[in-house]
Formats: sequence, structure tokens, C-alpha cells
Amino acid sequence: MAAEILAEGVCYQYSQSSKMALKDVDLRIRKGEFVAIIGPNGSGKSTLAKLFNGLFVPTKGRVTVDGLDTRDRENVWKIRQKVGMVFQNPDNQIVATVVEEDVAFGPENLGVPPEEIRKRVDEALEIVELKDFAQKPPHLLSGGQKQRVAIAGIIAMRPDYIIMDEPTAMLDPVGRKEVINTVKRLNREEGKTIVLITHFMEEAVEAARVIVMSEGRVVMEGSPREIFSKVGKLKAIGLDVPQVTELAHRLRGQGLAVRNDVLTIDEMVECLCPLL
Amino acid sequence: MPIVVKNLTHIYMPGTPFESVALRDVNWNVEDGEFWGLIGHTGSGKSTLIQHLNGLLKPTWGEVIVDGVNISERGVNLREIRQKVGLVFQYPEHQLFEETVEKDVAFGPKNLGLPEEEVTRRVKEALELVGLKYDEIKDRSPFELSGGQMRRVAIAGVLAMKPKVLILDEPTVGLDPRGRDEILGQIVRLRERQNITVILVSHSMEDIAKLVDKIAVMHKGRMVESGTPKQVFKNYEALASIGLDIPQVTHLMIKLKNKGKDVATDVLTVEEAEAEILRAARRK
Amino acid sequence: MNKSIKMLAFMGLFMALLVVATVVVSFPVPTFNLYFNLGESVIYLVALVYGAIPAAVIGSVGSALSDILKGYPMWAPITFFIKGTEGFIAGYFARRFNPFAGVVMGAVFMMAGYAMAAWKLYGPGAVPVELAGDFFQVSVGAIIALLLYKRMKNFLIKDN
Amino acid sequence: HRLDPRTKILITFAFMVLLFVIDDFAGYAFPLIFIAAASLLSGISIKYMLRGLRPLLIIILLTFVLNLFMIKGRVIYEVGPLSITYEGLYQGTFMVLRLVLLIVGTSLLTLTTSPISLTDGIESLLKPFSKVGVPAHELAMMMTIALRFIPTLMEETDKIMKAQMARGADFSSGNIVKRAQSLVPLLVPLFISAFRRADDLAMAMESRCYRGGENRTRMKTLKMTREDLFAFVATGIFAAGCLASRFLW
Repeated sequence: MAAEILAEGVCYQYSQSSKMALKDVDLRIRKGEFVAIIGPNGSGKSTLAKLFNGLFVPTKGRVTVDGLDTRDRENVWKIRQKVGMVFQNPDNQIVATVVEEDVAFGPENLGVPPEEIRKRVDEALEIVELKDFAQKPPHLLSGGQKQRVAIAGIIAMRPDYIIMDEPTAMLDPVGRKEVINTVKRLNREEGKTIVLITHFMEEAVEAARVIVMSEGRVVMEGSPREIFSKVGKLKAIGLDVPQVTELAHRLRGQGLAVRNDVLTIDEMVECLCPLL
Repeated sequence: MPIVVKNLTHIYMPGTPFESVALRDVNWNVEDGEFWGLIGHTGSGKSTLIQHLNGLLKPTWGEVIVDGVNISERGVNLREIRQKVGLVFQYPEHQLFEETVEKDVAFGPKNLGLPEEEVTRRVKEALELVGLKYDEIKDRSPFELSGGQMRRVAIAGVLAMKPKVLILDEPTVGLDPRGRDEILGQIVRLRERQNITVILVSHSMEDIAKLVDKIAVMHKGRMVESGTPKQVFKNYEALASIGLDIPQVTHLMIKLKNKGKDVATDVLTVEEAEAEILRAARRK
Repeated sequence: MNKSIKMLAFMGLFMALLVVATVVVSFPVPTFNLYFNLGESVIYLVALVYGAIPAAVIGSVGSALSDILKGYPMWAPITFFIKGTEGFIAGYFARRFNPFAGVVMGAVFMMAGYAMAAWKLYGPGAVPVELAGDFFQVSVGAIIALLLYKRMKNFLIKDN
Repeated sequence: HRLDPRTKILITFAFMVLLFVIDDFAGYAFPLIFIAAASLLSGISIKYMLRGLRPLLIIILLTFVLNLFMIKGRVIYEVGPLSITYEGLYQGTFMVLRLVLLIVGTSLLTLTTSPISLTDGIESLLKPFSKVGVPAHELAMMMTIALRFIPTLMEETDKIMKAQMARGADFSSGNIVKRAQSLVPLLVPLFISAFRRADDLAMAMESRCYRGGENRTRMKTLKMTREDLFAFVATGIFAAGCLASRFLW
């Protein structure tokens, strides 16, 4: 049985809508990967996320998690335990009135014995670096901290895959950094598979693979370098590129010999030094 | 219409154990027609400061003088001040409440007691200013619109008050790049057409650098810096020390300069950086 | 999505809203409730949109919760009973006849209930004061609920 | 303080019922002793408990005055048409004392117990009734959600209020109908936001494998200790005293 999330020919249509939100999406997310999904609003990113853990089931085609079909209602709890979800609004996913109680919510639902829950909660709070906040009421936390509580709540369920649906969209730059650092650590140190949906390009750059969606379809797929070197194409579908990437692109257009796949300031400095 | 902030201090819940100082001795002059960017971390006092400018909050000490009127004075008509200083809060679409877009945008002008024809005229104008077609959208429920459209309707609701100063608290948060560019483009156009004063609160240094004439930096309740973008970003070490970024291209030029390259560092946009690097490369 | 979880979340949020409504606009009045508040508007609106049972649950548990949070748990059992029944009656009559009948019947029950509670707890002299204060409160609550119902009917019913 | 919340709820309930059983002043000796003992054990001073009375002062006074003048009987003092009677004085004092004891006694519950453990206590007390259709777990879950979102919605209320004020809204003038109407621009956004949040929350709960109370475990389980037993015995003696005071005198 393959350890992966697989979408095959997936279409999805909302019941109130006449338009297809997703059209023939084929995707494979392997265990241990860090994948970013980018695309303008309404491109189907969030819909896709909800198909990964069986919140939605495909109108056509199928989604399987480690070989389990999400259409099969018997699999649904197994799938949700394997595939954790973090949503956009940090406020609306915290259930309990105390941080540690909230982190315990998932394992409690899974019927984990109390001592084991305690252990998992402490571990999860350790990983997101919120140990000192265990007894705090969530409304006193900053946005970034709340989002990390939400992540801890997912980690405590011991999922293999964590899907994040624009987890930083409502955060300030500090909160965004906190969350992205946590996400990177989860992937590198804890070996969790991460699917990060975002429209901040500097976050997508951190992933190993970037998937670009537009109007319900996957339109590009590749490493951040491959994707962001296509400045014109990205702009055409309403996406941004990091400033330095755009600068490199423009300078090439002016005949300067710079690489077209520059992602960071330091790379750009390296590129430009011999020329100036 | 100038706004003068003098020695403004604001303390939340004074005299209680929850007392907290949100603003300390802030001085700020906003001249007629200027475009200001207000930056700083969450909790740095930005929100408290802008809520003073239209009298939603009153100074604990100090003065806020809007168009010559001190807002703390007795008998001041706060409604008039709120009409002159329009404030668009974060996620303004959360305050939509009417059955139709037209009624919602009309809420402000109606509260001003304007005659009906004038209200309709203003609604039309405001919707067009935010790039929406009055005839197409006026009878729709605001709750059926897309996120970006909702936000524009909400902004129109403030524009319909015909403010002379427009304050926007992170008007692009949560939008995708295209939605963001649309809103920012409309703000620029609005300024061109009506020559109003704009104060833009934003976390995006790139946007701020591209748009504004002057920047004010808040940190822990104090205004630690103010001036033109070039002046403020030149002090990037000071900004970095309070955890604020500078635009990527500005950062790039500073790094090049530090490597001994002969480039100007007062670069704010991709276009400027392009020109500067080309210049430097050709010189070589 | 699972309907019952959605209902649970919705009831929780509306209980919170009820508590907020009892705190936001509230000033002391010498009635059983101690404070004039907007609690009724939430109970009636739920009654009009969702019917008797959700209104009874939100009315009873939510209002009792407000009492406990305000630090007066001794009112909680009485509030629980009166506000719960009030919500149920409002929801029942709103479905059976029309929204207006619903809020009126709910209001009548609420006033009668509190008048009796006041009689028992403070003595017969307190009844007129109680009735006057309650009348004011249910009127405002009823007006708001009917206004909101008219306004949000489409939004609320379509969504759920 | 450290008692199981269930014990506290049950005792408070018993206390309330018993207060209404007592019908003379001598009977009040028992609740007074009870409160004094509880104050000692919990470390909350009587003075602190009495602070809770402040907002109720008007009612207490009103109760006293109404009873003073309304009860017919032996006249002590007359002012115009009003007369103070011996019975009125007795009744008034009696009612006020009962009210004060009620408030102080029950405030002990909220002063010593956090809302969360109260919710847990209520859930566990209702559990036996779930067989006859009382949704104990669901009620407790709703209360938890309510407690979680009260501060969030409060903040939101403040924000929406300010945003509408910036558009010239006025929440504080006019007659009843006007005022009720003026609240619409505040309440509609608030209700809609509560809906959206409920939607999001339901989705998040489902993603976290929530499926009702069955087969659910808890990280912290409630445990009755010997102290709880002791408290029950004490309450039993107290109750017996109250009943005795009523029927033996």
C-alpha cells in the first residue's frame, strides 16, 4: 500500500453552484514531502484541501489516502486521523477555553487513554514552543500563537499528513514567521508531510515542490525555482513573485546575464556581484 | 485639512489592575493632501492612534486637533469629525449589514441627514470610485458578493461620507495578490481624483514603499521615526532592531553596497532597482 | 458536512452571543434580571428561524450561563426554567401562527414567570416594578428580533 | 476549593432549596454557620463575598421597603397614607436576610469554581439522564464552545460598534423603537459573524475526528475524594438542622 495522498481525475461541484470548483485534478503527495499550493482566490485550493481528509468527497474521480478511498464512509475517521487540517482563521478552530484542553480535544475524540493524552499534549506543545502557555485561555494569545495552538491540536492526533489552508492569511509578519518556522520544523524534524496552501510567495519558496492552481485546474508543478522563473505566466494568472525574482527577470530582459531562477536576496547578490 | 497630534498619551483602563499604556507622548503632523504610511507591529499602538484621529478614542493626555478643532473639547460635534475623517477598519466587510449594496453604502450619508438625491448621488460616486458598477451591483445583497467585492463595498460605505482624510487599516489583509493590487490601485486613483489625505496602515513594506509620500513608524506606543520612505528605510538597522523589514530590493541594494559595489541604496521599488543596477553595470 | 456537529457549533456560538447580548447593552433596573439586556432578541430570533427546541435550549442554558458568569448562580435555575420555556413558546407559536404571535406569547410567559418569581422572592410589592421592567425588556427584544428576522431570514435559512 | 465541582453544584442546590424551607429567624443560624464554615475552608473572606451584593443593593432595599409598607398588621409608625407595621418590619427583614444569604451562599460556587470545571461537573451530573434522552455531552460541549467564544464575540462587538460609529451611527438616543432600530447595524454583522464562525468551527471539529460523546475519553477526569464525602455529610447535617428547625419549633 502506497504511503501517499493520491487524487485521480478529481472534479468537485458545490451543490448551490453550477460551476465546477475543481476540474480533473491529478495529484500525488508522497509521505514526508513539503508541498506548497498557490493560486488566486477561487482557484480551488481550499476545496482541494477539504477533499484530502474527506470533509468533501469528489463529485467525480477519487482521492485516496494511503490507499483508503475517501468516498468509503468507513474510512473517514481513519483518514481524518492520518490527515490533519489547519484552517485560515485561528480563532474559529479552537474549541476549548484553555490551551492544553484544546490540544487534548483531538486525542479525546480518538478515545486515547488519559495518561497517553497528557503525554501527547505536552509533546505537541513542546514542538510548537508553547509549553508556557498551556494554562492560558486562547483569547489572550496573539494570532500566530493561536495558529500554533491549532497546529499542536493536530500534532497531538499523530497524523502523517498536515494540510494547511492559508494558515498565515490573517496573521501579521511576526505571526507569519512563527507559523512558517513551526511548519518547517514539523517537516524537517518530525518528518510530517506538509501541504501548505498560501498566497504569500515567500512562503511557497520554502517548499520542495510548488503546485499552481488556476480556475479549478493544476496549471504548473515543479520546484520553487522552476515555478518562479516563469514570472510572466504567474503574473498572468494573478500571482506574485518575490521582488528579487522579478528584478532578475527584468534585468535579463535588459540583456544582463543573471540567472532566471533567483529566489533570495543573497542569491541575487551573488549573481550581481560579478556584473557590477 | 491638517491633523495635529500633540503629546498624545493614551492609557487603557486607567486606575485598574489592567491599566496599560497604549500611546506615549506621540507628536504627529499630517498636512493637507499627504499620503502617509503607518507601520509597526501588532500592539505597537497604530490602531489606538488612528482611532484618536476621528474621535472614537479620547486622549488621556495631550491633544488631537482635526481641522483646527480639538476633539477633547466639550461640545465638539464628533459626528462632523467622523465625517471629515473616514476610518476603514480591518476586514471592513464584517460591518456590512443592509439588504442591498445601495442601502449599505447609503448608511453613512443618511446618518449625515443628507437629502435623498444627494445620498443616491454619493452612493453612485463611491461605488464607482472603488471600481464597481452602480447599476449592476446596487440591488444585490452584500453577502452574496465575493470577498474582494465585499471589501470594496465596505470601503465605498466610508467614501460616501466624503471624508477629507481617509484612514485605511490594512485594507488588503487576506486578499490575493490581484485583489490587493486592485484595492491599492483604487486608493491611488482616489487621491488623484479627489486630492484627499490618506493614511495607510500596512504590514507590507513593499506596498508602503511603492505608494506613500511619508512614513511614520510606531513601536511600543511611541512614534519612533517619521519621514519620507527613503529617509526611513535608510535607517534599516533601526527598523531591523524593532523587528520590521524593509523592501526586498532596498535590502538587496544595501547588501550590494556593503560588498563594496557602487550603487545607491535609496531604492524603493523593483523599477528603481532595475534602473540603478543597469546604471551601475553599464558604468563598469 | 455533518449536520449535527454544525448544529452543535451553532448552538454554542449563539449561546455566546446571548451572553454577549446580555452584557453589551445592559444597565441596572430593579427587576429580577437586575439588568436590562438584549437577551430576548437572541432567544426570539433563534425561535423564529429555528423553532421551539433550539430556542428552548439556547434560552435556558445560555441565560443560565449568563447568570453564572455574572456571579449570581442562584438565579440560574429560575432563569433556566423561565427563559427556556419562553424560547419554546415563542418558537412554537411562531411556527404555528406567525412570528409576531410567537414573540408576543413568549413575552407574555416571560413576564408572568418573572412576576411570580419576584412575588416569591421579594414579596408581592415587587410585582408591578418587575412587570414594568420586563415589559420594557421584552418589547425591545421583540422589536429587534422581528427586524432582524425580516432582514436576515434569507441569509439564515439558505445557509442551513 | 478543591472539592469536586459536582459536589459543589449539588451542595449549592441543596442550600438554595433549604433556604426556602426555613421560615423563622432561628432557622437562619444554620445557613450562617454553613457560610462561615465554607468561607473558612475556601479561604474567601466574608467581606469579599459581600462585595457581590453591591449591584443588588437597589433590589434589596426595594424588597425591604416594599415589605415594610405593604404588609398589614400592628402599626408602629405612620407617615401619611403609609404605615409601617410590626409584621412588615419582620417580613421585610426576613426577606432581605434570605436574599442576602442566598446570594452570598451561591456566590461561593462561582467564586471557587471555574466555569470550565462547572461545565464538566454539569456534564457528569447529567450523564445518568442521557439514557432518558438528556443530551448531557452535547449540552456540555455547547457550553464549552459558548465560554470559548464569549471573549471573541465581545471584542468583535466593540469593533463593529466603532466601525458603525465611524459611519455616523448613534447608539444612544431616541425612543425605544429608534434605539432598537439603531442596534440593527450592530447586531446583523454580529449574528452573521457568529454563523460563519459556527461553520468554520464545525468544520474544524469534524476534521479533528469529533463525533459526539460516544467512545470519547477525557484528559482530565473528575474524581470524588474523601473531602467530597465529608462535605456531603456536613451538608446532610445542615439540612437536617434546617428541617428540624422548621418542624420541631
